[in-house]
Amino acid sequence: MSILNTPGSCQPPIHTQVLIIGAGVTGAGLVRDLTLRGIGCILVEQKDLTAGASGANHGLLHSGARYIKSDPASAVECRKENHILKKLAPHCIDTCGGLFVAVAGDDEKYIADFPQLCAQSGISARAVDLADAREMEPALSDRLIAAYAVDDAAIDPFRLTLDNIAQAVDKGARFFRFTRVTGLTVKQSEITAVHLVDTRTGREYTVRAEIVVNAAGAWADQVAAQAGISIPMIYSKGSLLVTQSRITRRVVNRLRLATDADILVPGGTVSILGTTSVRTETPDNIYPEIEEIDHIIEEGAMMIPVLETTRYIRAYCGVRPLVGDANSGDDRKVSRGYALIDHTRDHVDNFITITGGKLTTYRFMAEKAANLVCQRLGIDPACQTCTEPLPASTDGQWTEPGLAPHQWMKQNDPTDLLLCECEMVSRHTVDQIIRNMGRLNITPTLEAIGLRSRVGKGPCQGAFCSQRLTAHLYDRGVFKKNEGIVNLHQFLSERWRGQHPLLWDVPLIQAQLQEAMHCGLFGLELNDPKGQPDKPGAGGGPSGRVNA
Amino acid sequence: MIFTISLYLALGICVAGILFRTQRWVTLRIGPETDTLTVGARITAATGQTIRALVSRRVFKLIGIFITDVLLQLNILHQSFWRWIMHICLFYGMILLILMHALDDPLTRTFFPDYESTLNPFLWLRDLFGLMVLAGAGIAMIRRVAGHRLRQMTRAMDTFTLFFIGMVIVSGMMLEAVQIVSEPIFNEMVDEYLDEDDEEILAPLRAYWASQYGVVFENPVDTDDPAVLAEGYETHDEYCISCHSRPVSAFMSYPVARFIRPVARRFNRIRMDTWLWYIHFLSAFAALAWLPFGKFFHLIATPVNLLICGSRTTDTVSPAQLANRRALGLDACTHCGICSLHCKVAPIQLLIDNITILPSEKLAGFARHVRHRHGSEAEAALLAEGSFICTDCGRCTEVCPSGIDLKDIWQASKQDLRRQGFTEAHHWIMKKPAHEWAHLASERSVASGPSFKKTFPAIHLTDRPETFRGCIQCTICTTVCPVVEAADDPARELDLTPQQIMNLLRLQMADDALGARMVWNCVTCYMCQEHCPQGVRVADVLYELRNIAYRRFYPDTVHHLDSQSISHRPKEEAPEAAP
Amino acid sequence: MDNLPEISCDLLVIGSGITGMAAALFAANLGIDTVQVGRAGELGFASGFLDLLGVHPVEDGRIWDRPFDGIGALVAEHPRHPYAFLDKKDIQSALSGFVSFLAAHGLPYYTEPGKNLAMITPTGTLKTTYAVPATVQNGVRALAEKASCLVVDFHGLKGFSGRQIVETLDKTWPNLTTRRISFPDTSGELLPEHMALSLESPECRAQLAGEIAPHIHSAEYVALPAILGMYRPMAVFEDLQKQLNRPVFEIPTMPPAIGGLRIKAAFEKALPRLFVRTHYQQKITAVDKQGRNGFRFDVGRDHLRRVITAKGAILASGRFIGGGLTTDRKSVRETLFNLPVFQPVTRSEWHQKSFLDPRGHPINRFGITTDDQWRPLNNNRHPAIPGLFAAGSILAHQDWVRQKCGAGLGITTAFAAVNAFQRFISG
Amino acid sequence: MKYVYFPGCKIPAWLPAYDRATRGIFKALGIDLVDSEFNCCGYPVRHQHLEASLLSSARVLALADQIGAPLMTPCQCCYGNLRHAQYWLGENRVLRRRVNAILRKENLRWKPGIRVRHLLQVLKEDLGLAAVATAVVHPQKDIRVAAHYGCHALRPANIVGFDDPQAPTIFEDLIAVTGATAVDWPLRLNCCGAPLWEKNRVISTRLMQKKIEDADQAGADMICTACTYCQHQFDQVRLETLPHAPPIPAVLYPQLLGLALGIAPAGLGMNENRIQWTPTEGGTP
Repeated sequence: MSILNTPGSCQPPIHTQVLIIGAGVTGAGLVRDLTLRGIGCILVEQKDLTAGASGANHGLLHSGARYIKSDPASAVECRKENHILKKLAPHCIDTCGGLFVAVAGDDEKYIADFPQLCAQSGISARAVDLADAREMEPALSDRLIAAYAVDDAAIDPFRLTLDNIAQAVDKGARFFRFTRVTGLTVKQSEITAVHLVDTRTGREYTVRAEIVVNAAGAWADQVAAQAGISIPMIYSKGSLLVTQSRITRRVVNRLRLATDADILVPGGTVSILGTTSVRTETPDNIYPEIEEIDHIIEEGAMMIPVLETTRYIRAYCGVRPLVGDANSGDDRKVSRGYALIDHTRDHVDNFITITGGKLTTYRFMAEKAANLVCQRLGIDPACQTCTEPLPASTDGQWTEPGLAPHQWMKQNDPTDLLLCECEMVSRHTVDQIIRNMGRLNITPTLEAIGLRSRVGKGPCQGAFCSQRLTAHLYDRGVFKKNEGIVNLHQFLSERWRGQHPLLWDVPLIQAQLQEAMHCGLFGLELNDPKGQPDKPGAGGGPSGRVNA
Repeated sequence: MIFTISLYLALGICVAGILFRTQRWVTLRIGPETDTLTVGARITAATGQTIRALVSRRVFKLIGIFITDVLLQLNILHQSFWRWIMHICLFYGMILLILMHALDDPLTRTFFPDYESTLNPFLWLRDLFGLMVLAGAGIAMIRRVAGHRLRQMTRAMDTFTLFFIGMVIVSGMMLEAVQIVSEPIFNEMVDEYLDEDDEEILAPLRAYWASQYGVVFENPVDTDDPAVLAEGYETHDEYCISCHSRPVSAFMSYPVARFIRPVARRFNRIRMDTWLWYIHFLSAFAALAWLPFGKFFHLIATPVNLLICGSRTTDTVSPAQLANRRALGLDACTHCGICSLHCKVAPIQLLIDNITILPSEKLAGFARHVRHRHGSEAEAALLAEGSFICTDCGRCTEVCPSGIDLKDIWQASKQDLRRQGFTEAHHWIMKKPAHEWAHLASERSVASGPSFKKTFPAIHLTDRPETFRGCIQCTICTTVCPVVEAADDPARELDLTPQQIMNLLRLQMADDALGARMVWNCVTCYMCQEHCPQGVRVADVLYELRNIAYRRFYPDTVHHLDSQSISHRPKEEAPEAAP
Repeated sequence: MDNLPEISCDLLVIGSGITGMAAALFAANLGIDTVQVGRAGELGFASGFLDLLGVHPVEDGRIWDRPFDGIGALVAEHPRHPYAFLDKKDIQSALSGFVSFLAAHGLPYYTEPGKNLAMITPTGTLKTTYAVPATVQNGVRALAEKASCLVVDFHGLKGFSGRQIVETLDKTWPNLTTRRISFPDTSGELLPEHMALSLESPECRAQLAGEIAPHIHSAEYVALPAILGMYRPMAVFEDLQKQLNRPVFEIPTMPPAIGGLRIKAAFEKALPRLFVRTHYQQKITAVDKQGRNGFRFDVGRDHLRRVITAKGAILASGRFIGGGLTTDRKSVRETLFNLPVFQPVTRSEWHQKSFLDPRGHPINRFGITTDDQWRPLNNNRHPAIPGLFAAGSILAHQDWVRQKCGAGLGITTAFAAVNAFQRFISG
Repeated sequence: MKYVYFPGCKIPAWLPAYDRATRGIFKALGIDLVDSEFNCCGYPVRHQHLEASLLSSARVLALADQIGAPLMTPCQCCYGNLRHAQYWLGENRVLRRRVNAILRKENLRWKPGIRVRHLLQVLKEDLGLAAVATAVVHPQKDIRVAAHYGCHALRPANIVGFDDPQAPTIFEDLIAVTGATAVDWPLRLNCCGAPLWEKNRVISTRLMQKKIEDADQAGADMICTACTYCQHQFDQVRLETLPHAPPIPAVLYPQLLGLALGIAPAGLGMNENRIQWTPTEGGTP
């Protein structure tokens, strides 16, 4: 029995206890939390997993030290969750540790206060001798003036989300992808029906739920608006850069009051540098802008000089959903804490919004939201996610850098050709991903395969692997007719979003080669397949993926 | 009594030892072509060769070689004048001392009936020969201490040998000096030859001997009175002079005697001469007994070798003769170090800390390896590393003063080492898949090869992101690679293509590439590097990966692995021998 | 410094892509004493098709069947396009000179006078081009006829799927079938160049023909990826046709493809025989402009340095891949003479936000501007350096990728620049 | 003209004919060769320890520098390694310091600027084709020669600086001077397989076989080499491993030139070549 089947049209309404809107890490955490408490759930997502901020952040498991001054409450939450997640979801985490470093010219007072502020939040920060710090991380600037070691770690948000959902689905929850909420019917202070559409097939259907949870992240206000409720939100865009090689072993934070471009987080074989904070009008159609990128590099290079000359592979950005007053000046001053809203206050009794917050505290947010759901349902089962380890699913494993080549080399099967040379993803690996997707009834597009593997995430950004993979998918009978062209268009366009701000020096040469091949020889630009479901630039959602 | 017993004991050991060592010349097997030879065949070959040489015209050539290379040692003179002086001094000093002094009764007296050890020219000749030996040993010592290379090669055996020689000579000289000043010996002689108690006669004789012969008497003797001295001379002339030249001729020990005068009385009292006599003959006999076992054996082996190999002719050598020559060659080495001083790969040893790269040390190591087949594997692995660095240039053979055909021994020893599983890295590396090497590499992240100095290489490309920064994934490096092209199935035969290796390194997975057969099958033609549009140093990186693998795995790993997972390679499976 | 080995010549051609090769060829044909310097060229990435003009205006994606009409329309609208400085006669002599040279070196080309050709690509799209290698000619015909055709692909050759071609061309060319076979004597991964080298051996061809023959059935044509020989393609091609008893053609593969490598090999072999002194894979490290007397170039580095003195130079160093232009975060630079590069002020104007934006990316139209004598201009719009000429993709105001005019641009501007140089030295 | 002669390890022991032929033609052309005792160039140990290899080369270069004439080697592997050493020592300060610290113990010092020449460069560039041509007394007409370039002298060009790595002409020019005809053969720049001989005989042999067949297809009478290893591969190794390959002999360039200069074949060690070259009618004097 497949509980994941996208329901067809003309079906009677589907009944469930809780409907969760948005499969970011918060929605994923919530569906798991509720399912483990024995509550029936449906999770719907307008695109694919982690399409919003969950997929476009640093992948940093905060020690909390970043928020000691601006948001001590968050700092404490981070510290606690950091501890819990390292214990319960170790397969998603690289416990690389972290450093806070200051360079000449940084705020001396803040540096002086740092140890004490950490202590106040119970965060362990150990002073490191400057020479030792440079030995630990040779890439650090020689203008270093202070260094502290903290318990930061790197976390794979995609895998985390996937594994949360996988366990929930395993225990009976249902998950619909590419399913958008088109309307909320509110009768007598209750949402009586949630109207949904499958964006790929256009089929419409309805869900009746006892409680509806809006976990749509940056799109939370748009969802709430359909129930006639307004949530004041600020969209704060943050852009990040991915380097070609891993620059540091540890997370490196700038020891100063949180601002732009002060964190470098290792992501397997790469490093991720960010971020910025730029106010945008909508969470859709956002791009990492060139000025942001240059600003990030210049700031980052003060801490780690090689960032000025290193080769960048990709840029991406996400929108932080901040609930607060849009008129305040600096978005960084708006709390990064989460917002849990019981819409009883807006006279809709079975509607809850959970948004904001940060990756590190996703579980905690889910727990709080689940508590509220239980309270509304009038039951009181205990939360399991604070003690129950997160099981590793096989669905997410191929996003781990280096795993595919390891497996490939171990199997040493001469017929197993590499389709993606940069990240060394082989035919067998792709076939396995396709099989998994088939099992979950997901259409295997280039983009979907890219999301579930490292395909297209290396230096060529899909220039070569896209055609190799397309040819292979035809051979496998996955693609028919002109689906290959459609997929090449989508995939290359999606990759381009993260490439275009970084095109100078070698990446520009790479991009020129890509254009010479796909336009010069294949003439892709002249073969625009009409009626593609997801035109580049259209539809919502930030562009990138964290482990791009 | 002690003298006789120890003499015969020493002689016995010496003869037995010589027999033991010479039998090895026909029993040790070196090189694959000697595998099937029986000892009988080899003895036959040896005797046959000897007889043929002696009854043919070749005997004249042998005589010629004996004169030029054994007697005159012109081959050493070609190398270095000082070395020749040193060796001539040692060789002739020692030989002549043995003939004239040690074998005085059977030999010298036969040819010179009036021989007396205390008479000239024998007296000063003995000192002269002693001086020659000492001078030779001194030069040898200085050379070994002053020359950086030689000092490095000098082993305990060399120092010990020089020490032994020194001990015999110095004890002899001391003995002579003590005898010169000895009153007891004077008295014994007087008792024996004068048989006179008359103080009137003895006192002047004492005075004369005290003044002219340096004897030191317990009671002061007046040597100032010319009349008394003249009187003493008369007695001397009558009884002593026929056997005693003046000790001044003993130009080595007489000064010593003068020097020890202040303590002479004490020496006389404790009969120092007796002690020294024991020390002298015992050390000489010990040297005799030790002769077959130490460096002295070259006294026998080297001339034999020179005569056999020196008569090298163009006609082909039978396998049995070859086998005998190789075994003899191991013994004929005097460990003089000449080969190492001329070895063309010697500079490599300055950075790869493996002394067996140097031929003299390699020969010694190989001799040990051959004799103790079950010696330490680590030692054998080091020996293999040293052996395979050799370029077979043959320079060592050209310069060897002992005439050892070293180049031939190297070729044979390399084949033997290979057959025993001590192969070049590329052979054993390719026996395991790359991912198993990766696993092993992850266990040993630092240099573990014992012979590598633990310095960080000055040039390193693989661990720098800049090396791969320019790569645009175009596959040109693989496309132009002749090895990939020549492979019927690149993945099966090579594991990875050049481009894939570059990508692994970019992904910081160098360990996974170390054992890839592509790395070890690179022909170093530099096509990849030359054609790379982005200037990635592909071939240099492949070179470096092999360097790293050597640092990580070589030379002990192969056996470490054997004990763990690979079954010990049977001989049949050994890689083919090099041409 | 002054006793460096010195090479002197009349003309230095800088670049070894298609433009550099063409320039060296045309110069040699005119008897000009020529030296050529270039790094591993872009030719390795070329398909071997020679485009002249395929599309104009790019934003409309209008494809021209008659390239000269297209050029006419193009230069009318874009008077600064390099084609605007050329007349039809020059274009034709340049192309025919180039093509006949290749034919003489074993690489005949097929053109239809005055017309563009259409040919299929491995993605199943159609490509408009001006000249195709003779080994591709039958494909043009087969496509035009929609004849029944067997597309052969190989186990182990990545990025080339007969099925992809057949499925994608489903509507345009329904008579396609495909069959996957093993390449003789090999397994595992295959690379086009290695296959091409193998096919130079008659035994390998016979085996391949034996593999293909049972699958032909009623197909009138047989299509293969471009693997039919590296150095003797016509012999391989003709032999295979004979053995299969069908017209055969090649479909280009993903780069690095054989088509470009064959051109590269032909030039590398032929140019030294035409007395062009080549210095491939050397980098020019410094240029000294000695006024009217010409140039002094430092080539190579350290102990390998040598000096080339030339009366004039043709800059055919290409764009970013070729290394003629380079970029940092702020701007585009010309690498050798530091010539002014036509470009906007900020990087945000370099690229469109969509990769396949029909307008094309503005950066592709940056480059060196010249006068009608191909002399690069300085900021005052005067010739920047006497004796210096520019040709090929480094020129501004063109988008060769989108306009499908790469080879044509290179060959014709090289031709014109060589002529301009000739006029320059003969006073 | 005067050169320090560096034959490397292999020529004296394995290929004395190369030594004889080289000395023969240099004498005939009036170029002096200075002999000296050198160590190995370090090429064989480069797989194992790059620095040890470069140290060896540096020592050779320093010794040559003391003699004070440019160094000439007939071996392309030695040439390549010496050139690599010059490049890396010039490039890398740490390496230079380490190497010179070791050499100082022998009162030696590596300095940039020591000229390293291969035999072919000496003939074509230093002496000049014209000078060689005037010395030719017996042009080797009607011989079709496949010039085998050899990898280690040719690539990477930015380090070895031998000739154009993709379109070299030096060897063909020097063959033309002898009166012989250089044939076109596509694989002329490819590897002979020698570096893999002791490592992977299958691939090594395949590489060699391809070249021999290619030369045969091009109608060559002989493969001409200018490298110790290549000659050994095409001569002795080929005879042992590919007895059925086309019977093309391998001849060392100085042997070919020597014949043209009127030196007797025995004086060029031609009789030592394992695969004897029988000149066609009118080929040799």
